[in-house]
Amino acid sequence: MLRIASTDEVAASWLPSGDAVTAALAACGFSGWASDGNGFALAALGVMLCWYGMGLTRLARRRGLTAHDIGRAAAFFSGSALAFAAIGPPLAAYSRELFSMHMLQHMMLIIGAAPLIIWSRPAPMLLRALPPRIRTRTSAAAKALGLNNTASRLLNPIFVWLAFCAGFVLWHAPGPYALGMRYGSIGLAEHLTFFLTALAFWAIAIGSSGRHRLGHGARLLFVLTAAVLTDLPGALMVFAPRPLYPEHAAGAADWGLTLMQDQEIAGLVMWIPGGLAYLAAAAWLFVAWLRDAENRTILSAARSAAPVALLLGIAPLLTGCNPSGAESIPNFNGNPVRGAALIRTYGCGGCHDIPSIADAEGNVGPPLTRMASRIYIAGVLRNTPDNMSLWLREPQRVVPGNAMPQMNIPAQDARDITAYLYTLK
Amino acid sequence: MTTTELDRVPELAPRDYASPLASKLERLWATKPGLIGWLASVDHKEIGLRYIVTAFVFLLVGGVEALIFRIQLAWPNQHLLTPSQYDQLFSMHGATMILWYAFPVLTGFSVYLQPLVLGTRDMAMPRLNAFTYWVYLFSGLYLYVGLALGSAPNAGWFNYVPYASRPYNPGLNIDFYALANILLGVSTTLGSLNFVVTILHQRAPGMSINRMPILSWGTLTISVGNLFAMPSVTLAFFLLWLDRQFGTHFYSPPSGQPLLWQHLFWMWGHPWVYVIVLPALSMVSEALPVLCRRPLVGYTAVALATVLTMVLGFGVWLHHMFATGLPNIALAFFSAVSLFIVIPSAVSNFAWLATIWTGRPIFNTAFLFFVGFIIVFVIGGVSGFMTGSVPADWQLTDTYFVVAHLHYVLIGWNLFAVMGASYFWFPKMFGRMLDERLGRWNFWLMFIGFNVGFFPMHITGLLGMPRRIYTYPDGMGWDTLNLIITIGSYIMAAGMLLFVVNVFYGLKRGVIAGPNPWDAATLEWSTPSPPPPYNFVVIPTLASRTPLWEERLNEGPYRSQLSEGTPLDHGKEVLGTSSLDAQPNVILRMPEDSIVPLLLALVLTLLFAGLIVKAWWLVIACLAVGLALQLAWLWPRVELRERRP
Amino acid sequence: MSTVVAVSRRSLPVGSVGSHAIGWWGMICAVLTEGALFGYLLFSYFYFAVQPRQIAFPPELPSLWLAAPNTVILLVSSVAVWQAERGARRDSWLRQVVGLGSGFVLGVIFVGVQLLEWQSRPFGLSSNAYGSLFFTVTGFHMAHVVLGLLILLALTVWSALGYFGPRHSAPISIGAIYWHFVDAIWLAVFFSFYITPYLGLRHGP
Amino acid sequence: MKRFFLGDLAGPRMTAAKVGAFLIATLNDSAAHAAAPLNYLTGHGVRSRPIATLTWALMIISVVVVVIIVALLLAGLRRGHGFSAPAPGTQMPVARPPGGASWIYVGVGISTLVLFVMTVWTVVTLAHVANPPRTDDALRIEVTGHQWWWEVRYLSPDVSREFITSNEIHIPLKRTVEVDLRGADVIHSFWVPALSGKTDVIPGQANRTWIEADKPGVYRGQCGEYCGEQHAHMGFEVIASTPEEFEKWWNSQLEAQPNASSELAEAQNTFIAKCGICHTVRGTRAGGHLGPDLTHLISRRAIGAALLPNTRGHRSAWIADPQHLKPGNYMPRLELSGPELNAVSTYLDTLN
Repeated sequence: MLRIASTDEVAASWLPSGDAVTAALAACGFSGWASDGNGFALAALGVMLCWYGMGLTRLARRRGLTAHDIGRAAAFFSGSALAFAAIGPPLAAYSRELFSMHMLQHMMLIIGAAPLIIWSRPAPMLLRALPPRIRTRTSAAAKALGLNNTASRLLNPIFVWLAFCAGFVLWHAPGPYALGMRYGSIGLAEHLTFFLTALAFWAIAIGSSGRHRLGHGARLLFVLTAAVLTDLPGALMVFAPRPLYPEHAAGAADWGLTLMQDQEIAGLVMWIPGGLAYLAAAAWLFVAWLRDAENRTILSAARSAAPVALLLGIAPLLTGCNPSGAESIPNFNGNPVRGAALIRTYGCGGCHDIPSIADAEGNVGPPLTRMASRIYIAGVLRNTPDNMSLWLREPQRVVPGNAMPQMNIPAQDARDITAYLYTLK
Repeated sequence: MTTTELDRVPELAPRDYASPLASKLERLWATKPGLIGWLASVDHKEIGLRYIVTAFVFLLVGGVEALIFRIQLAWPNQHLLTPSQYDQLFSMHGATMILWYAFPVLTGFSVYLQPLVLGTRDMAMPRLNAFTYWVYLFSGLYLYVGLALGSAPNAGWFNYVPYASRPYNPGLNIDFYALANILLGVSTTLGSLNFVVTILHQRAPGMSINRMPILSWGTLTISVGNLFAMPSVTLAFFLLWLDRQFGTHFYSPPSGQPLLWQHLFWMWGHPWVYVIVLPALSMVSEALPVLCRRPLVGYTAVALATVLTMVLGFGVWLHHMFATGLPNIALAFFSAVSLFIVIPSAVSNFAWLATIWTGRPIFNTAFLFFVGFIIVFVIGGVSGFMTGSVPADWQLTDTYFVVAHLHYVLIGWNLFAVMGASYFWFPKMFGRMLDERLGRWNFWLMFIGFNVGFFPMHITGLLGMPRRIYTYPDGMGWDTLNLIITIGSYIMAAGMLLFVVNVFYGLKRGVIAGPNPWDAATLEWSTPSPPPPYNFVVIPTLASRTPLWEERLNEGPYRSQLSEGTPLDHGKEVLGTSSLDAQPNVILRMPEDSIVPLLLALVLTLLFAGLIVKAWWLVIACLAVGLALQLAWLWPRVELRERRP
Repeated sequence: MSTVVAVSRRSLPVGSVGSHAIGWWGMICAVLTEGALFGYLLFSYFYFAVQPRQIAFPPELPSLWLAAPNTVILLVSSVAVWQAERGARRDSWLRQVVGLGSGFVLGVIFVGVQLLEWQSRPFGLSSNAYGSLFFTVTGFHMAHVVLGLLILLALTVWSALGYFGPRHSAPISIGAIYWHFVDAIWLAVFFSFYITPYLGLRHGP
Repeated sequence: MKRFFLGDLAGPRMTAAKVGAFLIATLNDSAAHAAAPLNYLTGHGVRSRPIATLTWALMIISVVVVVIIVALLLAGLRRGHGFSAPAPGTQMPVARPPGGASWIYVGVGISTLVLFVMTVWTVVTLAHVANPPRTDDALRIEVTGHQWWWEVRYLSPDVSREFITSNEIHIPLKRTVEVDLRGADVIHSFWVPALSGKTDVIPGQANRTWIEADKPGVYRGQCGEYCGEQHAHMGFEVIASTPEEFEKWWNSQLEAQPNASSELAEAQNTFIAKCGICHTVRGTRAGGHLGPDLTHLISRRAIGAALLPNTRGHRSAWIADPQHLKPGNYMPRLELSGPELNAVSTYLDTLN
């Protein structure tokens, strides 16, 4: 019963008012989606993809791509592909006919595209696509306008949780849903709500930034409670013995389904795969929770270890990192073991590639391999332990406007990190 | 000590259970002598033991109920019991075992052990702890008053409407069940709340979340689960009571929805299945490695499996309702999910196997029980897997196959683990060992009796014997099997009796255990047996999951500090720590013993008595007295640093 | 080769302080479980709402005439209690007492209006399924409001007695969590009973 | 797979060895059903057969899993480097030997694979049995569950061909029978193990199931959901016969009872006076609807919802004291005098 609108039909529907992109796509045989405004969303997505691609090429040209970069890029591209598949043809057309397809569309956006895109951490790559001068100006302008601040304020977990759940529940009420079906612009708003709130939701659940960074335990609760609430409409669709969304009567019949079957499938699509996605996120968060605790306790043990070691020597045996050959730097008081743990806590690995630190594969800043053997820090300071500590604590004072954030690292922490970095010969 | 002291740097003292410091703590923490002192005690060890003893009494009572109706079922066409008596007995048996034994016994172990394994001196809310115990006890008595009056529940433990609604069940039977359940729900919820706070807020310094014993993961997981699940059943019973007594229209057709009951009940009921097994599994995960002389294999995997089982448990309640006429498409999805819930259990199972394989086991009674446990765990698991498949379940459900399955899960997963745990922790609780020879008899009688008694139920089930029938005709192919089942149940009962004998023997004559008879790894074994009222003379600081094995395992650069710590002797004090890293962040003042919890529990029970006889004046009086007691309980106290001095 | 970890020697507060107070944690847990209770109540409501037999559900849309202003009243009372909490932290006796007191008064007004709303309904608890649902769910909420009011009353009295200050504001924070929770739940109840009928969850064939 | 049949399990001669043997015994399925009429390990219809196959598959996998795990466990115990219980407090060596984690990976991996296969099998079976294969020529009946008996209404496009019977369902061979389930009071569950699994009978909810027999015979059915004191005695029988025989039966059931001949008039009056309030006999003034329709009582095989064989002695015993035979059921003890009892019995004998 598959029904794909013919090119002629589509052309007839959009040509009088269509723009170039939609026209081009429609010419390739894509159907119905153009008329409901999704064309603009698709176009925006396309622009985003190109932009990201430029950043990636630039990076590839500068230093080649690591497996890590490729993984992140793959996440970004597959996330975008999912988003494209969700709102583009042929699903867009099907989703006008079948309620279950419409729900599939929602799920692809909310638990497919959004978490993948968040996981890929696109911001650095998008920034990299800009020419360096524009990049600095953009960030300066953003800073001046307080954009970062506003953005991170908006990422308040309670607010995001409410917006995500409320958006989800509201659009699945029969009334608003019918409106979305009737008017293209409202339909677009529906999808935008889902996608944007989902981005914010996943940014908090699995992302790494934001002012209100939650602990993993809180994130677990954040994800699981939202899962329960967003499963509710699905459950009701399954349990309802009457059709709640009569808009799809004709469409379902075309596909050989009853309205009820269509609704049940829709509910189950929301309930089961949706629930499993949240469950997977919860499992990941749980493991991260324990790993995080492990790092932090090593750190605090190091911080508070008895000054007099009962047995001589400190075995620098840390799971996941092994600063072999750690030697004390003459006249410099820093603990490399603690430093390694600190590097994880401060999240240096988000931007730098640091040997022997799990997950430190960032490609925003320079890789820190063989740091002990380098001549300069940031291209301006001689590479000495004291300068390194200074740079770590006050990067913006040393090179104003550079990309390394001021993290207010206490002096001793900076010395310990330095001590670790100097084990990298 | 001055009353204005608001901040303090904790002192340091050596660990010495014979020092003046110890006697000072003893004075501060000990339960006062005399009956009133005993009734007012808020010591978690005291309360934990009361929980365990009470739960075992309910186990014996529930067991006797089963033994009675097993005689009725041993042969076809028996008339020992009338249908009405049979219905009350099997309903009471189910309710007693699932609600008044299986969970409370685990609560008892948790109440006793959690503060000890966490390295603190009491539960976070000691008075609440006492209160939850009393409410649990009274709710059980309340239910049994119903039995004494001939009005015991008679609609099975899951009490389906409309049979449980008034037109078909006009007596007070169901009202007793409903109200007793609500009362028990109060106890369970508050108890869970207490565990969550204790585990998240009172771990010994350094016991970060990743170093928590699996035992605590079990309790924490099910306590959080309870917080979310309990309201469902409490509400279900409350609405039923409204339907029965005030003519509301929730469950009875035409405008009521009979299936709403099943949804609400199983939304709780399925998580509950995990609630009454996960702590038992975590006791095995805790004790088995000690007896295998190695740390548990796959700590993170087992902890994750525990949590995921609980979470998944909330999503699969529909598999109790496969035959209710749900849409076929939904059945396919839920069948898949129900089958896959096996995976987390498989994780634990293989972790235990690996622990045994790579360890050097000690063959004692506790170990035997754990081995028996693993065997029945697998049998109970695979029969669950069979019922997860929808078409098969259409045949299997509500037959004796399901009865076999649920007994393998509840007795197997719960009772065998509890028995093993009893042998394992009895020396800690009483300072004496249980007898090994009696123990082996105990194990073999129970293990053989259990399998002889319950395995044939799978077969009678496959031969079509429906559950909950008070008798059956001959010629159905069930006769011999039922006789075997009855014999098995009596063998198992004999084994249980031997355990009781062993406990009394152990209390009087058992070998003196010493602080750490099993050479175990965790904190509870670092204090004397039985532990003093204050648990730890100084609060330990941890650097690993296995503080007492660190030197021998030689892992990681840091060692726990057990020989020196803060004594916290300025009154009844414990250390509050941060929930993730267990960094000390507050010194908490603990309340003194108090009779108020008992009084409040009595008032609450009286209120429920008022509800069942509809004596509104009594209800209102109880509410007023209860509120006054609450106010007294919660009045901000200077000595707890809750208000300005 | 190993080191024994040191016992922390930081200076620690004694007694209940802010989120370190046992009661604070207890209240968070209580709120979670009570939230779940209302979750199940509202699930029951929606379970009925999607059934085909609509005899039980009133054909007309619910009137917002009393409920909407009442919602605002409850929200304002939350703000008042929040102010009291801030007052306690800043050691302002007046703000504490006035905040808690006005929260209490607004709560009482809410109860009064809610009683009027109940009276305006043409059906009762046992007339039909909708009546059972409506009065049970709003009744459950009402019970929580009344409990919240008792808490606010006790807190007002204790504040007036000068028990609390910056170091001793835990009971106020704990009570405030409960009151905010009661308000949040009302929003959910209000949304379910008063708003969703406007969103199409009403009539069935 | 479907050739796994049941052994003779009846009677007290059966020993534990036979219990084991039954799992692999292969006799013939009619013997199995004679021995255990409610067993569902052999299917007798289009619907129950794939389910029986699936159940066997699940069971075999389960047994294999248990055997493997127990073998692994015992092998682990027998590796011979354990301690026997030492004195309390003895320090014993501890170690963290490597290699444990792979157990979890391998074990869980294999389990997942098995689960996946069985999930697919389940879903395929479900798709096969959930809905009836042919619906155009299906026979439709409506079954109402009462405490504690079954009312059966045969539906037909021709309303004059509809009639009501109870506790006995006749079906034609090799024809799909759609069963509409109605609940009169509490929840029951419609279950004919040899033909299909359970479907609950829920008041206020229209559930539907279907059965199809491909061998003639009598298949026992039973209420599958606890429904009160006489849940144990809420059986019924499904009788599958050739289409011709079925048609004949239907026609005979349609006939109303003629008014009694003069010598039976007294008996009939007694029946109408004592029983007519609750029971119907079409063609007479007995028109009650609380109990089963008795129009063709004598044609049925059993009375009291498959409780007793339908003989004159049993009928009389039942009428004399239904509360003794089925305590708690809704038929009151009528305190009939001897002659009255005889009269009613005599009248019932004519209901053929």
